[in-house]
Amino acid sequence: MNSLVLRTVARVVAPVVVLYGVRLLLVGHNSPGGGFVGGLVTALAVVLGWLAFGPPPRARRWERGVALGVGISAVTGLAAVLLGRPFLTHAVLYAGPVKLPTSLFFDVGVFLVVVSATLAAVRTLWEAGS
Amino acid sequence: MNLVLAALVGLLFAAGTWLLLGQRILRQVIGLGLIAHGANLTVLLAGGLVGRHAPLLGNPEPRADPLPQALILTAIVIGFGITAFLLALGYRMHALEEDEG
Amino acid sequence: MNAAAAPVLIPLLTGLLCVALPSRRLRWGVSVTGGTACVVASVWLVALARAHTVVILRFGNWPAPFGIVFAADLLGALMSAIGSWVALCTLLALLAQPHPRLDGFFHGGWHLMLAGMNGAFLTGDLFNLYVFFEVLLVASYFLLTLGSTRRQAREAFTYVASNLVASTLFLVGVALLYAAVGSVNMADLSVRMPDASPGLVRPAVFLLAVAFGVKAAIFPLYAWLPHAYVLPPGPVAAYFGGMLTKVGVYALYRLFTTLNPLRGPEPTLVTVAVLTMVFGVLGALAQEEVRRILSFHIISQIGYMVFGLALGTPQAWAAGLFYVLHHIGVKTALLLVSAAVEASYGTGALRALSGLAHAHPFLGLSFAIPALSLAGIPPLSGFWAKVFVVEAGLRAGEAFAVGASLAVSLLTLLSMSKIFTGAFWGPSPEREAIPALHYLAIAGVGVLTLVWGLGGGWLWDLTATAAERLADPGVYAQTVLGGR
Amino acid sequence: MQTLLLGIPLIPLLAAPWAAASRRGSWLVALGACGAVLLALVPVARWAATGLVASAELSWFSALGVGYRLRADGLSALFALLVAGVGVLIVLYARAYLGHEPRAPAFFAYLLLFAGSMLGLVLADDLLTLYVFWEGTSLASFFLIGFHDERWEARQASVRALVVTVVGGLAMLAGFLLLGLEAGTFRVSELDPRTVQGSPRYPWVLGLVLAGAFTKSAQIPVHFWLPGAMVAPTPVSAYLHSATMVKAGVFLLLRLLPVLGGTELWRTWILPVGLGTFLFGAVVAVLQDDLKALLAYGTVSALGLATALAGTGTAVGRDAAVLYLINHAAYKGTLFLVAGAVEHETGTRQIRHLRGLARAMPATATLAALSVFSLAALPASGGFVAKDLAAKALGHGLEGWLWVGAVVTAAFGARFLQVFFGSGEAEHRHEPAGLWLPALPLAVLCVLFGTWRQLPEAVVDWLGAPHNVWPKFSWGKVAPALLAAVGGAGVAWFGGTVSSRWPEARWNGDRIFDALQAALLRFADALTHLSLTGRLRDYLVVILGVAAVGAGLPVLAHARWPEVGRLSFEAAFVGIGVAAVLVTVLSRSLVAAVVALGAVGYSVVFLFMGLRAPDLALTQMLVETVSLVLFLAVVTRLLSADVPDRHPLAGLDLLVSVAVGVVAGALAFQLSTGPPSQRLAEFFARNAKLAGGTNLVNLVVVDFRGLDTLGEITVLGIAALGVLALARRPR
Repeated sequence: MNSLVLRTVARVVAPVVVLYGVRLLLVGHNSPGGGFVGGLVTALAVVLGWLAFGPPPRARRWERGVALGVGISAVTGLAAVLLGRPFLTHAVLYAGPVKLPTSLFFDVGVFLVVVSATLAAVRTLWEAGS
Repeated sequence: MNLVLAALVGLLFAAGTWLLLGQRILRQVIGLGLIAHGANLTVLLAGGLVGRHAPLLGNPEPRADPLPQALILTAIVIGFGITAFLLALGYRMHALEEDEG
Repeated sequence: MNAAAAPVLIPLLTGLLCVALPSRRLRWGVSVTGGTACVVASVWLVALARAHTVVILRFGNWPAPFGIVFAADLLGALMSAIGSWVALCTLLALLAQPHPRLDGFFHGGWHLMLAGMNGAFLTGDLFNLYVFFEVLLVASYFLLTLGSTRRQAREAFTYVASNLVASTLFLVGVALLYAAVGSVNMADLSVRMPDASPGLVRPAVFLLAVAFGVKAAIFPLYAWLPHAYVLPPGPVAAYFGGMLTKVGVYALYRLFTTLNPLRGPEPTLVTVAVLTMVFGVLGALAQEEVRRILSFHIISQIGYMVFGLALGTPQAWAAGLFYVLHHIGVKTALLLVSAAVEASYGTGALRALSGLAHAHPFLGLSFAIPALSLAGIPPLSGFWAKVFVVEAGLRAGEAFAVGASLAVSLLTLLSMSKIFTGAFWGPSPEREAIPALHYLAIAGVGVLTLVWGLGGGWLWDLTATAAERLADPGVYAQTVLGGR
Repeated sequence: MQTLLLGIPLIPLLAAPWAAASRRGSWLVALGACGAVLLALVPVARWAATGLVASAELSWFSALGVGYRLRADGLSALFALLVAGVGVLIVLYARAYLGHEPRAPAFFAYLLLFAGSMLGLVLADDLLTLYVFWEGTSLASFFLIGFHDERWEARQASVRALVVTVVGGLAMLAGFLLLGLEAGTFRVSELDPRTVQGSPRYPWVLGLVLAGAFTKSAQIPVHFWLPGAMVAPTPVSAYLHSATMVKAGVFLLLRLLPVLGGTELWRTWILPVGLGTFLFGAVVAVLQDDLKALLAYGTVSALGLATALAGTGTAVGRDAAVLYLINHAAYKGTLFLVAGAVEHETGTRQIRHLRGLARAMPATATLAALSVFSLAALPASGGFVAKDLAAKALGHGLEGWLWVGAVVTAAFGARFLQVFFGSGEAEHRHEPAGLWLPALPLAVLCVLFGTWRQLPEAVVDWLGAPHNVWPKFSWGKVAPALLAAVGGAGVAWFGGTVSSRWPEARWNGDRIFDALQAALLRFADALTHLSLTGRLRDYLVVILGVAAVGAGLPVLAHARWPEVGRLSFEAAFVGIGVAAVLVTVLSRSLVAAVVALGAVGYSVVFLFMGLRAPDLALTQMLVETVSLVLFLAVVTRLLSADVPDRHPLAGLDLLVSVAVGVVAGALAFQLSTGPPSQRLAEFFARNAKLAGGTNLVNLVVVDFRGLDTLGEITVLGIAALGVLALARRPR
């Protein structure tokens, strides 16, 4: 599998797929997509890269990515608490013409968790299976 | 259509149960996967099949009920995590055999 | 009020921080601090719930039944307080005697399980209950299998698979109720269920009862339990033994008081309760190892709690609730004693142990008091719990069930005396040290039975208030569904 | 003065930890506590003597009407004085007996726990308070019987005693609760006999309470725990198992006599048991060769008589019972202390090995003689006075039994005295003062009760109605007593010859208990193995079977089947799904099954798409893809583990699977009409702008029900942690 073709394909396709994943995250509010789906797509792109260039060393601390992701989502909710609102109250921020719901930050947390968790699982079980 | 889907749900549950009652870990995990599909379809059916359009605001009425879809989304993610965990557990149950003798 | 979310958010953030932190020392510091903070927050919530009947938190500021609500009534708040306390005490026991199977990861599992538990106790939304159940269960799968050997992993699979099946039944039950009523909010459901189609509601209630019954380990759904409690390191077993089944019991209480209230004794449930008591205690008698005996007793004691529920009167619910709280303290203390013995002597087999009370008089006392309480010997809390339940049973005219429960309490005593005469009496062993901190952890939960036995009037008042409020689900529904 | 009462049981209870913590001075703590109780009892007793009643209470679970209530009438005061008084003597004796043992502090602590519980028991005016202290005495007894826990017999005897007394105790508790419910109060002094005896539950109440009284007071057939309890150190035998605790059962009968007594049922249930125990205990006592066993069966016999006296249900019977119990405490206490002194000095308690101790232990022998006189009810002893009143109480019909019993009682008394007569090697024995002085006051009491008229009269006076208890010393009364004693001596000689050839009993209470216990354990073992096979498959069959039956029945009963919707083009994907499902089940290859699961997933994806759920379709597709990657990673490694080993009961598996499938399908069909209203969907649509989006599903997930998502990613995160941890090699 470790062929030149695969590498070339991966070199081109993987970044595009990552970008598509991020796009899915961003448009989730208005059309199918969202943090979870975006995260999975991104993770698949990274796996494609691993297939082509070999997986990274095992010692990577995936758990930190997971913790950070859940942490971001939770902290987004806590921001409302600081303003005296119930936990997880979101607002829509307007930066000029750009509409930015704060729930997007929440979704970013989801995205991060999904990417880290998926990659952790694939990486670990991959090694286990080989 | 609802009868056909209900029959599929029944089949998923029956097949999943059959695999689960066997004694091979990976087939049990597959069985749990089938049952999870069945349960998700059940939740979807609970929203009714009246919707002719996807629950996007731009779409005209009648739209499908978004709540069951959201619930299933959550259930799918949970199921995904648990499947990964079960696979790792299965690995530990069998693949470490030679380490312990 | 955001206070209702504190018992979930504090352990959630603590757990995440512990996962991310690099140093062992830091992890312990954060872990114990977070545990303590959660205790404080949940006790505070009890006070709030007592004053306000139901403490409401509308997540995202969306009204019920559209958004998710936390509805912390006295029942939920009390459970969350005792759960947080148990988590902290068992954590201290682990700090006292670290276990080789557990590495830095376990802090995360510990606190996230607590977050899941507290979420389950406090949420007012049925599907959200499902989610928090999954959080707590996955955390328990994680703690159970951490560092396991191949064989232990195989045993753990039994626990995991049983619970997954139960969770699926839960999900189908939620779907049925949604189809019948069009809501997943518990208050909304309780208001609308009487008018809904019984062809959907009855199977839904039954499926929920089975799902919760598996988690509560009632007859005949309890078979997973010994697998789960005999495997993991001692303090983990103490944590599980104290709380895991009680979440199921809590859910049963919620189901049959708030969601689908019982009105008077429910014969099927009474029968199940009696069979749970009997099979559990007979299972305990058949064991030859401290922790196995204690595990089977959990099943048997669940029977009493379900008996209180099944009688269907506020007084019986108060009794059952008192039983739950008492049992959590006592059982955790006993399992922590067994954890100390296993950590220091390397075994929990009665055959291999002897004379512990001579080598460690204080350990003997730490075992004897909760053990006697478990068997319902006065003046400890277990006695009062038993008396309340039995009295409620007599009032309801359930003479046979009362007789069975008294017989079971005798057999409980018999099997406790088996441990005591086997492991604590007899020729003195070669003495191994048990750290003082472990005693502190045991005392933390064990002292509850003394306090509640000698002067538990206030606890009874609390549980009675909680039960009276449960008996009037209208107020709960009104508070949850009422305007902002 | 009234509140002082509340402290009386607490003094020894609170002193117990102190005694346990102090090393050499533990006996002093115990002595101080018993002395303090005695002092505190003085005003209480004075009050009681004038016919007044002291009472006090502290609220305790007041919502249920339970309180820590104490009340000292004459009966309570008498027993309290007995407990505290004998307690002082026993502590003094125990100091000489085992004061040098390293575990003496624990001993004194248990003794104090017992004394406090016993005081609470006799003073209690609340049924549950009484029960609390009642079990306290059982518990203290458990620890004291098992004091020499390195010996198996001691451990086993303590468990037997505990179980038997707790069986009775639990029955009694049920009786108390019933009684409380019937009478509307737990306060003993307020229980109304008419309400209680008129209730249809009266026989239940009486039977349950009697079960408690009989087990505690060692009535046949559950008497066996008491002789077994003789493995305890002798001071314990003297104090708990003779002078005080075993009397609790009779005390309870006397305490509840005004409430439950006076009926035909009371007489017919209690009298036969009491009299039977009286004779049985005496006969078996004669046949014993062990001094303590002899005394223990003697105690069983005496408790039988006292129970019978209470069973007469009359005031005279009550007075006779109390007088008899006080006397019994005095003489039997003395005899136990004597037996302990003998064993302490000679190292044995076997009568056949002991002869002529009178020369070496003259004081001990004198005390023994004085108390045996009282035991045999010789004139001028307390026993004579008590027996006389007992005869009066039993009446002519039953008096005969009393005299038969008296002969046998005298016989075992004579057997006891044998050890002091004759000649034997008694050279090196001596008698330390600490081992006989404490018995002196008790022996003196035996004499005083028979010679000083005011004493028994005062006792009866305290109990209520004063009446003449002093017997006329006519020949008609003295002669039978003397005859009985002489006859008893004859029987003693005969009993001595028999006992040496008496075979070890083939079946006695101990053995039956042990056999029952073993049978119970075997049953428990078998049942547990049967119900917990250890096989996951069996457990799942139960769970799913229960769920299928329980959920299936109401569906069938209440089914209102919805209309069948039109078949649409998605049905094609259902077909693909069905085929794939069948492959997962039927395929022999694991890889094929995994791929088929993926195919099922993808057909579900298309169904989601067809059912207007694009988010679900997208998610399901990606999840299916990643899952397939994970599955295949593991499967390649685990192929070897996939050996087909279907359980032989595959038919049952099939049945359960089909049932689950049918019920699940029926439920899915039932609910496919959807919710009765769309108000949730409408709310989400209305508020979408506020949430800042148009994709309703996504809005629900991240905003309306954001907490679910927070929980969901937590699950995912923990699962990932689990994968990381599980793939690591175990240590």
